[in-house]
Amino acid sequence: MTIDTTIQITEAPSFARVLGKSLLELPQDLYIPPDALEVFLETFEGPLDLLLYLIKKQNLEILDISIAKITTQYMEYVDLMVGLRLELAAEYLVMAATLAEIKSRMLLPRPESINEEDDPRAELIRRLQEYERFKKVGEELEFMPRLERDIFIAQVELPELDSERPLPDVDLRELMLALQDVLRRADMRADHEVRRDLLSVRERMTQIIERLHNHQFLKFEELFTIEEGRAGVVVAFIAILELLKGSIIEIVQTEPFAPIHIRSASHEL
Amino acid sequence: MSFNVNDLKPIIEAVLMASEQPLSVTMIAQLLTSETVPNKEMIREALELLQEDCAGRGIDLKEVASGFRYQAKQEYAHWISKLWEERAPRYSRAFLETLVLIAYRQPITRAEIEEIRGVTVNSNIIKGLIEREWIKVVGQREVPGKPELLGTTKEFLDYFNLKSLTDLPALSDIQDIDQQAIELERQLQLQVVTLDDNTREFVTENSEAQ
Amino acid sequence: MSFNVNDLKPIIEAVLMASEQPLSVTMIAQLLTSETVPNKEMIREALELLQEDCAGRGIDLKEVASGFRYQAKQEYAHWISKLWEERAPRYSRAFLETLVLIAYRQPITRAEIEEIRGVTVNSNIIKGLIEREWIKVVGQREVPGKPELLGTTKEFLDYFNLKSLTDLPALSDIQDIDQQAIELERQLQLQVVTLDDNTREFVTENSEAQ
Repeated sequence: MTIDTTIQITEAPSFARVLGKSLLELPQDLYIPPDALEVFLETFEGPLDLLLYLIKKQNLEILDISIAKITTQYMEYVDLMVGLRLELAAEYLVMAATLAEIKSRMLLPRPESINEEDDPRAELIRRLQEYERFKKVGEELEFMPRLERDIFIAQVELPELDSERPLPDVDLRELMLALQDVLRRADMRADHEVRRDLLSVRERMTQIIERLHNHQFLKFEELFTIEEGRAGVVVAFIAILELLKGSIIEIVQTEPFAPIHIRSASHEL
Repeated sequence: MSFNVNDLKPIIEAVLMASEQPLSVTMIAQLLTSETVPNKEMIREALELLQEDCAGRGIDLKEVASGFRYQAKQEYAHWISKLWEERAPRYSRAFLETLVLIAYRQPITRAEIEEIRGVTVNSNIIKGLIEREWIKVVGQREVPGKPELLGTTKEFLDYFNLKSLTDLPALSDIQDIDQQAIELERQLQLQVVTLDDNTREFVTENSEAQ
Repeated sequence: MSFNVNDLKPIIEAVLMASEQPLSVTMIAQLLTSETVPNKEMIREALELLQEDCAGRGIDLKEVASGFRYQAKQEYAHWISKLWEERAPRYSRAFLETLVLIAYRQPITRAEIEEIRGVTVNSNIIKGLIEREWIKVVGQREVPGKPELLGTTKEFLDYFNLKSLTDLPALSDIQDIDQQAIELERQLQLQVVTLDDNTREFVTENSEAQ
C-alpha cells in the first residue's frame, strides 16, 4: 500500500521512467510491447491520467482532440488490459464509452451558435483539468520536506523528575484492532498465514525456552504434564518439534535407549 | 513569583526540548499556571526570542499546526539520516494524490475523490491514511447512504512541516475554456508550478467549496 | 570540503539533538567521514564550545558513559513533569501491532515481524516493549546472525488481565468478517483433538505457514 514502485512519469517530453530506466521507445505509436505492458499500466493512476498523457504525447490542442483517434487508441489499451486486470479495465472502458459518446454527439448536426455548455467536450476537458491540478500537487507533495526523511525532531534527555512519567494505557480492544489490521494486510500477502497458529503451542514454545535458560538440559519427559491430558501432551510435542525446526533447541541422546534430553541450540560448547 | 521574559525563555526551551509533541502557546501557558497567571503575550515574546537564538545553530524552533517544536535544520538532515538504519517510508502516487484531494477539497467523500481521480480509491489507501492519522472521518453527508466525510488532521500538517492548510502549494486556477485552449498547451509543456501569492486565493476558493 | 570548528558546531548540535542515543566522539567522527577526514580534536573542541553555549539556556550538553547528549536542566524538571499531566501518553499503531504479533506468534524474531507487517520495525518499539516489561528476549534462533527470539512476559498477561495466552481472543473472533477464518479455526480445533496419528501432517502444514 505504501510501498512505492518508484514509477513516475516525467514531463515534457513525456515518457515512462521505470526504476530509473527510461522506456523512451515505448509509446511512439501507442503500441505497447507486451513485456512492458504491466509496468506501463502501473505507471498510470487511471484513465484520466492516461488520457492526459496521450494528449500531451500527441501534442494536441485540447479543444481539437480527435475523438475518433483517442477512442481507437483507448480501445486498443482496453483490449490489452482485459487479460491483465479486469477491474482496472472497467474504468478505462467507461472513459472510452464517454469518448465514443462525445464523438457521436459531435457527428450530429449542431445548432448555429454553440456555447461551451453545449460542447460535449467541455465536460471531459473540465475533468481532465481538474484532475491535473491535483495530480500536480500530489507530485509536489512527494518533494515537500517531511518528518522522518527531511525533518528530524530535536529532543533531549529528561532530567530527574519529581513525578514518575505515566506509561500509556492500552486496552485489549485496542490491541485487537491492531491485530485485525495486521491480519488484513497479511491476508493480502499470500505467503503469510498468521491465523493458523495455535496460541497454546506458541505459549508452550516460550515456556520451554524459558525453562532451558535455567537448566542446561531438560529431560524430554519433563516437558510433558500428564495432568494436561492428551491435548496438553500434543501441544507440548508440537511445541518441541517447532522449536527443533526453528533451530532453537536440540535433542540429544548419548547412546541408544538412553534418556532423551533437550538443550538450547545456543549452548556453550 | 512572577516571570519576566528572560526567566521564561530557558523554561520554555527546556519544556519544548523535552516534549515529544509540539506545544501550543495555550499548552505552555497551562504548564506555567500554578506559578503565576500565564501571560500569553510574554510567552509569544519568549518564543520569538528563542527563534532568533537559533540563528547560526543546528536547530530551528518551528511552528507547525499543533504548536512549536525544535527540529534539526533541514540542511543537516543528510548527516542525521545516517544515524537511522531504517529508511523513511515511501508513499505511492495514488496514496499522495488521494491525500492531496482530501487536503484541498475537505470535507470530501470517497465517491467524490473517485469522481475527480476517475478511478476507484483502494480502501487500503484510506485505511493507511487513517492509520497514519493524516486523515479522519469528520462527519457524514446527509444524503442516502450517509457517506463519510474525510478531512485532514493536525498530524498531517505537522508531518509535512506546515502550520496550516494555506501553506500547501496553490492549485493552479481553472481558467475558462477559451483562454484555456491557448494556455493549456504551454502549461502542459512547462509544468509551471505557481507557488506565489495565490495561496490566499486558494484558501478563499477552498473555503467556499466547503 | 574541510570543516573548521564553526562549521562543525551546528552539525554536531543537530546530530546530537536528533539522536536518540548519546553519541561518542568516535561515532560523530564516523558520521562525518564521507565529507572529510574527521579530526577528533576538532570535534572535541566543537563539543566544548557547544557546552559553553548552554549557559543561561534550558538545556545542558552532558558527557555520559557512552558519549554526549543534550539534557534538560535539572532546575526545570518541575515544569517538564507537568507535561504528562497535560497530555495522556499513547502508543503508536506500529507499537501495538508489534506487540500483538509477538503475543500471537511468539517466539518470533524481529525479521519475522517485519515480514508480516511488510515494514521495518523501529528499534525503539522493541526497546519500549522491553522497558515496559511486556516482552523479553527468550532465546535466539541458531541461524546465521543468531537473531533474538521475542516472547511476551507474565507482566504482559497481568496487565491485560489474562491468565494465559490462550485467553487472548481467538483469531477467528477477530476476523469475524472473514468466514473462511472461522472455518479454518474450527478445523484446526478438530485437528488438535484428532491429532494422534497425523501429528506429523499437521506440523508440516503448520510450519509451512511460517
